[in-house]
Amino acid sequence: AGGHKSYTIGVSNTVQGNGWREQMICAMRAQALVEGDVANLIVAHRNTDSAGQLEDINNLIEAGVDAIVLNPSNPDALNSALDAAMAQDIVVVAVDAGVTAEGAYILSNNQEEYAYLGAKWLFEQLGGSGDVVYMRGIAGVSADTDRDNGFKRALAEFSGINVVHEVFTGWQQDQGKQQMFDFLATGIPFDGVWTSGIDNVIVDAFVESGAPLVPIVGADNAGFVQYLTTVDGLEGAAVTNPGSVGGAGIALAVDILNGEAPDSTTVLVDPVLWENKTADGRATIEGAQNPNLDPEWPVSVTVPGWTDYSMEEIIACEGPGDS
Amino acid sequence: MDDLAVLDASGIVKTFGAVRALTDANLRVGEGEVVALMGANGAGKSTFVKIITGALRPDAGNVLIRGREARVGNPAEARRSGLVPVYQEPSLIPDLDVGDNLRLGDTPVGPFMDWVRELGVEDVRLADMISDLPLATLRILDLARALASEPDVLLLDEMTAALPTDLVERVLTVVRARANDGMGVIYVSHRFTEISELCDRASVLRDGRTVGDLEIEPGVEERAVELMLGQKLDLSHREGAASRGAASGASRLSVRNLSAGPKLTDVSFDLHPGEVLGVVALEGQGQDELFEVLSGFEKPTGGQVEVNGRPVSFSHPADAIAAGLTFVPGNRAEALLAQRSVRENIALPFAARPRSWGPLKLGRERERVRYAIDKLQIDTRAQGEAQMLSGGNQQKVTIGRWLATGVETLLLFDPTRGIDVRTKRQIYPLARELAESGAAVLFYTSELDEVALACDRAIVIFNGRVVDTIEASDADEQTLMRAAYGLTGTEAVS
Amino acid sequence: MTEALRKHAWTMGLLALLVVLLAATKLIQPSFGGPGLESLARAALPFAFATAGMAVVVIVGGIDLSVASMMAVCAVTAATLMERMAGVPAIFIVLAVGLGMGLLNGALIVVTRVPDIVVTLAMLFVWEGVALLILETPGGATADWVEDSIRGPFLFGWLPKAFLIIALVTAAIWIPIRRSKLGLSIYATGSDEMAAFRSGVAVGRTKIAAYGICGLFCGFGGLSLAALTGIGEPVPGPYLLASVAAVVLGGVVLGGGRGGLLGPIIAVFILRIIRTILTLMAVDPNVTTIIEGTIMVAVVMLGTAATLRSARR
Amino acid sequence: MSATDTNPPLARLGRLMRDNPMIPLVVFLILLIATLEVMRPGIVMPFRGGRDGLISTFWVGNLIKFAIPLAMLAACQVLTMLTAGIDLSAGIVATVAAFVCATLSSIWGVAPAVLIALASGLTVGIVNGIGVGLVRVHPLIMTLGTGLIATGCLQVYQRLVINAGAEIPGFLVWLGTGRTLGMPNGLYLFIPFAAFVICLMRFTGFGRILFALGSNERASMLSGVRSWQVYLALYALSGLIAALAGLLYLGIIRQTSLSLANPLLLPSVAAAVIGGTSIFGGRGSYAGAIVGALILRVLDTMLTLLQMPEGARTALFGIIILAVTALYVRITGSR
Ligand SMILES: Nc1ncnc2c1ncn2[C@@H]1O[C@H](COP(=O)(O)OP(=O)(O)OP(=O)(O)O)[C@@H](O)[C@H]1O
Ligand SMILES: Nc1ncnc2c1ncn2[C@@H]1O[C@H](COP(=O)(O)OP(=O)(O)OP(=O)(O)O)[C@@H](O)[C@H]1O
Ligand SMILES: [Mg+2]
Ligand SMILES: [Mg+2]
Repeated sequence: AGGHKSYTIGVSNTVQGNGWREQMICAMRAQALVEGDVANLIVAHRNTDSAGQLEDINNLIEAGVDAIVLNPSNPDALNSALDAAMAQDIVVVAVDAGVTAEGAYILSNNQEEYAYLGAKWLFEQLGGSGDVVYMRGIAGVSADTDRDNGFKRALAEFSGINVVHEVFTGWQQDQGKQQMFDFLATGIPFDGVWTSGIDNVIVDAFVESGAPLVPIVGADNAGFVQYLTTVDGLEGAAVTNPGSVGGAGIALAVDILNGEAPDSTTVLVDPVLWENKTADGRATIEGAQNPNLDPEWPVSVTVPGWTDYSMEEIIACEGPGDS
Repeated sequence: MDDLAVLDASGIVKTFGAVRALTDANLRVGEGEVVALMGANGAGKSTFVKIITGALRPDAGNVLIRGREARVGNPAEARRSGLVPVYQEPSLIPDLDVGDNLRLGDTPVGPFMDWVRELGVEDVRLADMISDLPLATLRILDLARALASEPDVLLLDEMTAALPTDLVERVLTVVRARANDGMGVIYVSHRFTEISELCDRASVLRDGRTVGDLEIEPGVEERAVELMLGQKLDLSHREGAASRGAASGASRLSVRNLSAGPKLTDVSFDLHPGEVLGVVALEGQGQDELFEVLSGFEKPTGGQVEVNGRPVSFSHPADAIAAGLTFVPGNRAEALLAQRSVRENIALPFAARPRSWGPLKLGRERERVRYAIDKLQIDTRAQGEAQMLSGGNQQKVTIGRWLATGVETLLLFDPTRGIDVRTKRQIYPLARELAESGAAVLFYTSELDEVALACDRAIVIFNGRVVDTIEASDADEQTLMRAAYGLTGTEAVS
Repeated sequence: MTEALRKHAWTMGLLALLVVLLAATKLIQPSFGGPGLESLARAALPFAFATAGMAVVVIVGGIDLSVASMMAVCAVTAATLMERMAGVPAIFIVLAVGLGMGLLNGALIVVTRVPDIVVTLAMLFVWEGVALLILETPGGATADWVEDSIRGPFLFGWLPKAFLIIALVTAAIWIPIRRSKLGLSIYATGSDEMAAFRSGVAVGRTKIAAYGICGLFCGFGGLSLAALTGIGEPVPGPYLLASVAAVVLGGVVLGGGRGGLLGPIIAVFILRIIRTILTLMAVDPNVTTIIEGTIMVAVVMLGTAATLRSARR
Repeated sequence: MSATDTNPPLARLGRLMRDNPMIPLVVFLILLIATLEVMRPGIVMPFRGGRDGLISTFWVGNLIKFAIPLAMLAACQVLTMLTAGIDLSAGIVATVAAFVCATLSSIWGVAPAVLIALASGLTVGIVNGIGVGLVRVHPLIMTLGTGLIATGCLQVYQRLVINAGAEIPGFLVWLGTGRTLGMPNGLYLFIPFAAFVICLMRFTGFGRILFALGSNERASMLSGVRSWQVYLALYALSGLIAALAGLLYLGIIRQTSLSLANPLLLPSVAAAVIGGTSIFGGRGSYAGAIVGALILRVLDTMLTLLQMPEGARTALFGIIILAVTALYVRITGSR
């Protein structure tokens, strides 16, 4: 990136207090710190809806940022603010999910693929027929809808698979655990569980109630990945969904500011599936583990080819302008 | 006038859960007639008034106006039918000003203001907030509002109970004049003097049943009491008059040049153990402030208070209580835990201080509460929640609290407000009894005849100062009245 | 004159605080001007309507925990309708839906005699569910002119249209009511329900009307959400706690009978501009939460202390 | 003799319900459980065959296990509501306590971690008490504000311990997930706790004063109560209870999260109110709140098991809560 410029980058995020999003923010900070050209990072990070995100983006524009990296609450709702930003030559990068604003760059985890991959693996484990429990996120939220599309696509490919319980966990640990206890108690048998990221409490529910374990699909959260190697009799798979995509977003924004824009405005980070049934898979999981990491954090703390920070730097969670 | 009865309520029945407030209540009022509705505390007078005016629905019975079935489903309907009440509790909206309160009930402003002046209250403006006005003024505004809507029948439920003597006189005069113009009046009061001055006839309720109709004539009191209580009560016997304990030794409470707010300017007096000291004053002469200061609610702006010879300064009622000064306010709403039981109300002071926050001594508590209930003859039929007691019984509960706890110095602010004859006649000796056992009692009363019955001496406050001290033996109503109006004390005493 | 000043001291104080904060913003970010004001007003739009509705029910002596859910219902209704029909009739339908929901809340409170907080807590779930039933996932569309109507300045360069809308709508709804018998009844019921009943106020109908007005404001709130985002989101936003905070900050007494709508709406702007300032100053977002909480508590503490002092004469 | 006596059995039943408001609540609870058993035969029964043989999941045990932390948080609401207050910081305090305990356990050991967790709850409670009691801020705003502040502090703290890992103290796991005779070990904590709260409310001077303050603050002052002392003690106690509930919840879920117990806040208010506690102060029952918590949990299960769109589920939840309280008010005549 040659001669030192001093960019100010704004960040907008609408979910607070969730391990995945906290990792995303830390990745952004760490990446901004290692990029020599970023002088300041303004983070608007709170629990709010699309209208609130519009407010935050407008405030960032007001603060005179050079680029905005956001995790959009909805692909369509933010266009007015994003158009206003781009009209002032502010670079817009959406991470994690897409936006429909013309000219915005998108660097997103492919949520539909995320769900499809895990569901397909699960259905294959069951030999193409059986009953599954489908534990979703928050009803009416974009990411949940995208994942639902992926799940349905996989379901369509396996006619023998039957969903016996479909429920929204609200992406809350306690709710998911309690719901699983309820399913176990009804005595309606099932053969596998697909979760939208509330995963290790589901394993706990099986173990604590003494019910025989069934294959479980979760995300690459530190806690669940550890369970995949340590819980006896657990067959399962973790689908990567790196929060560090936020760091990649910062890197992309800096590249664009420096005149190195990619050809396509859309970059999809495709998820990877780690399962613990094959030796290969187990080796990958062993390698990815990090027992000291916050159990809600995804273990994949970097996006190869995009992020440049070290493990220590993302854990320090410090950006330019801090300290 | 009989066949033209303006109001005829008959066979009214009302139960609240297990409490039968009215079993068979009847009342007829003719044009221009003033009928007293009498009965002991809890007899059902207020309930009756509320049913006639639509604030409560009866279980049975009917209300006729000029012979026709009246629509009294709610207060607005009753008002349209010409039945307008002044309830026992103030019914103005605290957060609205006077003008808005009038607009709310479509009361014409001009007549209202005329009535207010006629009733002897001068300093009320339409922009005054209700919550800033004293209780007595509110009662007058309530009445003026009722008069301004030109009712066919006016129902007054103990509306004079919270008024000082001068205002009572004005009220009686005005109501009499309106009755002479043809308005029917139902008048609820425990004060015989008012009833004999104002009313044509009295209807007596006992335990929710109308037990008799009396013409007002000399000697009717005896008969009324007999009907009300179902027993004889010797009215001529003036308890306590004989047992004047001489004020002895050092003073318990000594007040010097006390001032507070604009109204209380310079008050000094001594209160001795074994003494009941009366306080006599017209409305707004500073007596409210005096009691507020002594009970620890307000800080004085000047002067000094000594308890047992030591100067004290209270920043909270708890300080006053620690110094032995306990206060019974005149407005029972201030002192009552409306939703709690009679027992908890009475036992409240036992748990007040942090060191008594631990386990309750239930046996002791039961005994003390029992004692207070018996002493005051509190009607405990509805004891689960104090708000369901009749007005007079609520008043008794607020006094009972300090009987149960035991007192050194008791500050009573108009304690007999709305209490029936029998209990009143028990409260005077009670005050004396307390005094004899070593307590000191400061006794403000708006009923001047009580001074002679209960007190050893009385101080008269006028314009924020003590203008006179009168011995009980000289405390006839005329003397007190003259002094209270600030007509020089020396003449009065001599 | 002094009377009026004393009565409105709290509102005046808030207004002064708002001016100070605006000046501070200008100091921190010298380029802050028309567009900044405009985005501030737009951000305040849904909060202002939620707060206005909440203020009315608090004045009548209640509380409505379902405001955010009702706004979600109105937003999704607006977005689904406008996909299919002309904007103007759609707007009227949405407002009618809001009014209807509010009236139903009020009617349930009056008929069941269950405390308001419980009824509206239950209705919070009901309306949230209804929003999800109308639109399972964010979507729909709004007419372009609706989106444009809240964007940009009006006539003069600096007066945001969104601000004008807040002022006009609240004034058009509240001033006639305030002047009428209904307004008096609302204050009377909130101040002392028993006394109001005995003064001839139809307490039940007054409450239902107040909740209806709240619902109507939520209708405007939902419309403004749809206009802001161009879509409808079935998930309730953070408007419940924010509106309660703004109502109390704005000088409306919880328990009823006192306060108005002007104070709470000024409070909404204060809360929004604090967020703008914190973003402009690049304050750590975690610290932002702490600061917002502290400011809220501190302002109310100061206000309470001041009123206590003046009440003590 | 009078109208009430014409229909003796019904009238007597009505009076019985009025005098013992717990009865209709418990009846509701049993009815709900019966409905559940009809919906899913066998769910309430302790032992049953599954596809792979015996499953020892004891549903009633789970019901109680998850109801306990909710009931504990409901205690915060019942106690504060007695004085016409509310504690909206309770959910966050529980979350903070759980998070602090789990992260500090692996750094400083279990005992200091538990103590610090409880102390943080106590601190928030004391701040609430000062605000409500001394500065006279409305409890709703005060606890909302301290809740926000605590959330921010938790976020800041979280950044310091990303790398610390988390350790759930063994005794909390035992309390949270262990069972004795099919019943959750959490009862070892909860039964003494509930007995304490009920006795506090009924048989101590402090309980008396809480009811008194909520009924009429001026009357309490007149009797010598210094209300700030009461508010301070009350909110401090509430903070402590919330922290304790958070610790137990940590043992139950065995997972830390920055929003672990936050979703329990609204249900804790609902449990208190369903149980007959008046938000206007002066009336309340903790036993009722416990049944309220159980009712809410049974409802959760019912809705989880019902196959219907999420919107309908959510709406139904609200409708049932409203119906239960409306019926309760109708039967007991209280509000
Ligand atoms: N809302 C209520 N619930 C239960 N009981 C009630 C209620 N209102 C009144 N009562 C009971 O009805 C009876 C009659 O009360 P009411 O107020 O009519 O008496 P009153 O004659 O006006 O007495 P007082 O002279 O003391 O004012 C009392 O026993 C009272 O406890
Ligand atoms: N918990 C209780 N239950 C019943 N009665 C009580 C209770 N606490 C106090 N009392 C009664 O109230 C009165 C005042 O008691 P209190 O303890 O307040 O007095 P005290 O002067 O402080 O006494 P001591 O000096 O012994 O502490 C006594 O008559 C006592 O019998
Ligand atoms: Mg009465
Ligand atoms: Mg009376």
